[in-house]
Amino acid sequence: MTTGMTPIVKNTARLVSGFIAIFGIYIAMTGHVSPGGGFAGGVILAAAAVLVVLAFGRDTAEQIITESRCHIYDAAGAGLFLLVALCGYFTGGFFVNFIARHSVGEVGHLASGGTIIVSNLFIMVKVAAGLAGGFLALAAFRRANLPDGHPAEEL
Amino acid sequence: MESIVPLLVAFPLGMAFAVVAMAHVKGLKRLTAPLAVGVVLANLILTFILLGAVVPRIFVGGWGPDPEKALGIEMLGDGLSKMMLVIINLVALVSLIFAGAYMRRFTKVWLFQALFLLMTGAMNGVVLAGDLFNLFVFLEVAAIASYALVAFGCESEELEAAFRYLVLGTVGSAFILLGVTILYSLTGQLNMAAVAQKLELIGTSPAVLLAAAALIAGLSLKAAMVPFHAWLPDAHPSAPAPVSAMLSGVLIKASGIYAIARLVFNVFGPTPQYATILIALGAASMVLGMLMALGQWDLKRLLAYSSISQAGYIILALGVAAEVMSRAQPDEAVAGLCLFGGLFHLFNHAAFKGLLFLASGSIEQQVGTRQLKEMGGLGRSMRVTGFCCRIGALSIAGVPPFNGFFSKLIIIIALAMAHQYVLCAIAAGVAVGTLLMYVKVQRYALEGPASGRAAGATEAPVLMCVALVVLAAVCVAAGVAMVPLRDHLFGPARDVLLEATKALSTGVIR
Amino acid sequence: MGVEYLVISLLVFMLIAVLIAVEARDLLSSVISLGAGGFALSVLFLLLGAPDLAITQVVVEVIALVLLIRLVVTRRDTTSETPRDALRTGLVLLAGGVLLVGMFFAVGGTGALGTVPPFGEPIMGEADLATLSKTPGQPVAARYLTDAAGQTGAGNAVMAVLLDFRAYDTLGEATVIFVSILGAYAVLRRVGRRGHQELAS
Amino acid sequence: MGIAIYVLAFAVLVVGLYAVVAKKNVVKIIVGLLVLDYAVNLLLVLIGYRSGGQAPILEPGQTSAELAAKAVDPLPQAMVLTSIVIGLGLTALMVAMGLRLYEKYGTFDTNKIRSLRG
Repeated sequence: MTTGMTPIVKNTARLVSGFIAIFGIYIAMTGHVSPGGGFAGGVILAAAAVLVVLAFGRDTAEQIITESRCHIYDAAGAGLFLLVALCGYFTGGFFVNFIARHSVGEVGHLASGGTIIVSNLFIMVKVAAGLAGGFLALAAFRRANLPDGHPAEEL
Repeated sequence: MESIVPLLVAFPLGMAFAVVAMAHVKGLKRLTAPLAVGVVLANLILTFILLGAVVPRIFVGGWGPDPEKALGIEMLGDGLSKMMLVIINLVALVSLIFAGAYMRRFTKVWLFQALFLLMTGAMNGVVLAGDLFNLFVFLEVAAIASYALVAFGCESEELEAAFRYLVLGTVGSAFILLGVTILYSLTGQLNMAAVAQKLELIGTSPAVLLAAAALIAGLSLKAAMVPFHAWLPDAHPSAPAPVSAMLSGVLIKASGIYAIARLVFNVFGPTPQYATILIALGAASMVLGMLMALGQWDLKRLLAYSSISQAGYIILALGVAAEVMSRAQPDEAVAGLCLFGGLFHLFNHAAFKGLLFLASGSIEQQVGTRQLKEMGGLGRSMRVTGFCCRIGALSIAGVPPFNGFFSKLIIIIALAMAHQYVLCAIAAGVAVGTLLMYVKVQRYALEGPASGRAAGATEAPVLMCVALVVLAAVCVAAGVAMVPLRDHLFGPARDVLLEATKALSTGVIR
Repeated sequence: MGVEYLVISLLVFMLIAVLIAVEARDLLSSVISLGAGGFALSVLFLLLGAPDLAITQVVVEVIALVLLIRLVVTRRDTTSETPRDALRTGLVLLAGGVLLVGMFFAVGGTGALGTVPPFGEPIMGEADLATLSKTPGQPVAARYLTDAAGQTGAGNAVMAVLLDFRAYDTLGEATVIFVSILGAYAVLRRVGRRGHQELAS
Repeated sequence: MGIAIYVLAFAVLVVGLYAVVAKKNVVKIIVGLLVLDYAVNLLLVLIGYRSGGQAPILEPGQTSAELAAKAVDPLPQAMVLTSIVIGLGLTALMVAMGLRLYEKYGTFDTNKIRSLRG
């Protein structure tokens, strides 16, 4: 139905979206040593997906980002985050940071903070998939019966 | 034993994630409904295991309770929380069984199951929270799930009701967060026990009162106390019947009344100011809810207004208990009786209002209408549903020997013993009004000639009848087994409230 | 003290932006003004020592704006406003706001203890850093700062709080996003429930 | 000076409340709820601010004790992060509801929406 925007926009989006996605992953991965974190990273990743959907149109974008895939990644991210929390049961209780109890690592380096980096990545997957899927669902929504002959909207 | 407590929240949430993933895998899709029922059943069993145990203070993540590490979020496993857990998981289980047959009319039922599990898990989280901000977070999860569930039918009426519910609910949440903010800036703590200890030093300064006012206003919006009730008469009837049963039976209690009781008694401490606010809210809700319900001809709207009125009873009992406890010479026996009456009524209302909403759902499905005037003779054509509906109506109307009679009697006696004769008269008058209201339901729905659509009505599917029978049995059993229930379920809960601000910090160092 | 003036001017900008957002006749300009307010908020977060929040607020604002524009674009506004009612409500709310601020600043209880601490001197500052882990009842935030690096290994104290000390809250937070996206799916279903006749057939 | 900052934050809160209570337009109500959200988040950060404070992130070579003496309060920031995310989720749900309401009623006017219902 929608074919997306002009070639200029498409090419720019093709170039930029990858960088945005990498930036999102970077923000999520370094959350424990610098500002950022899983939520910000996830939202940035979702913004990359939104850019692709807007530039190429929903139908083209759905070849990569489908709603059902988003659902599965959304649930998997949330479930894995919970799994990290449940793993704490082996070393004392719910949400025990079992790696940091063993060794906190060198503060300021990437390998520090125990489960924080893992949790951040899972949250990133969850938030990115959730928001991208939610945006797709909203973009897919079109009015069935237009009140007084509005033109069908384009997005 | 304390290691089960976090599971009560984590398990339903995790399984809700699993339900969503399963819905996209071929072959697993039909397993979501049994899974959801199994999860809630497991939760109920865990709750009963917990009921017999003494739970020490639990800190998530191992950050506590010794003062060297006391940094984490506390979870409460005391009598009050256990009582609420029993109510939540019992009604949730019955509603889910009922939904197995009822939700066939709806599309994408797995969404319903996932949202329902998330709401149940979040409500467990609310009643287990021992930390102000954690309480807010789980209130939000439960509230957002309930907005979506109210709109689940996706028709105009549902959407409009859900939108109004969402707007008022979000304003309530903003006020709750504002209250938490002010309390944090005053005390530097979020842990309820630590905040309570700090507040005892501070007393009631204007800033504390502002925080309390913001919290009570926000939570009253969630509990639909008059004058914050505008959303409830639209939202509860619009939802699918199992969701209405959950909202009226449990959600307004877990995220409204329970949270008010916990904060007023255990964090702020019962003082005359808070007692007056609670009494005013409770009395207004009782009277106005009853008056508006009397004029309704739509069965589900009548039940919704009646929920406001019955919730008013509970808040009134809590308010009078707070007033008695704030006197110069507090009379523990009278306050205890008030609290017992209020908590017993909370349990009873969950049982019979859940039952009545589910019964109204099966009537609506079989007859095709919610208008009382278009029904009639259902006691004959739908025997099981009619019989259970009659038990529910008799219970809520306060006819002996059902449970509603005892809880209302206890509240009225306790009000008299507290020398609150005006309130006592109001409570008795509202009880009479409630009786009239349910005589009307009996007269028009169950008795009389079957006219129009009601003539062809047949009995509801087996699963729906099973759910109704279970709740009807609970109603009868709670009336008969009042004394053992008091000793094992309501007694510990009452003691938590009676201990006021000392309750949360017993055995604590921080 | 330069920060405070910057904060005040940004707050004034934000107030004007949200006022335009609330009062604009055109829905699209209303939504865009709201976005301006949101970006002012993220700069405020940056000034107030909260870079994590600034990043999150910016990206969240972008997504929220896209969603809101999706809502208003091509949809006509046909609202009938009654200015007099709005004025009355506004006056009542203004009185309420004055009461709110009054109680917020009122001095009472046992002296300074019951009063909200003034701007720039958070309750955390009362903590005695030397005796922090031994004396109970001190503001818990100071412990988060001193213990974050040593106990969890995270240099960013906010992340240490969010994903270790108070990770249980974050589970709730992740669940909120999950619930609301599921809710949006549920609301956007083309057909929610079927009528009685369709069920019978 | 500090008082002016708090008063302005409360003013934003009142503007949000005003939009929710007085406006009769679905979009304006959503805008009002988001403004309310901004105001509460801002208040939370304001109560944790320390004059001349540093962000609660350990700089290279800094010890934890030095950080604790200088940094702003990290706990309200963690709370606001949660609150922002809740706000985003609510926005998605509200936009979905707004789209459906417009589809069903052909208007954003809550007065007309109410009078149209059967």
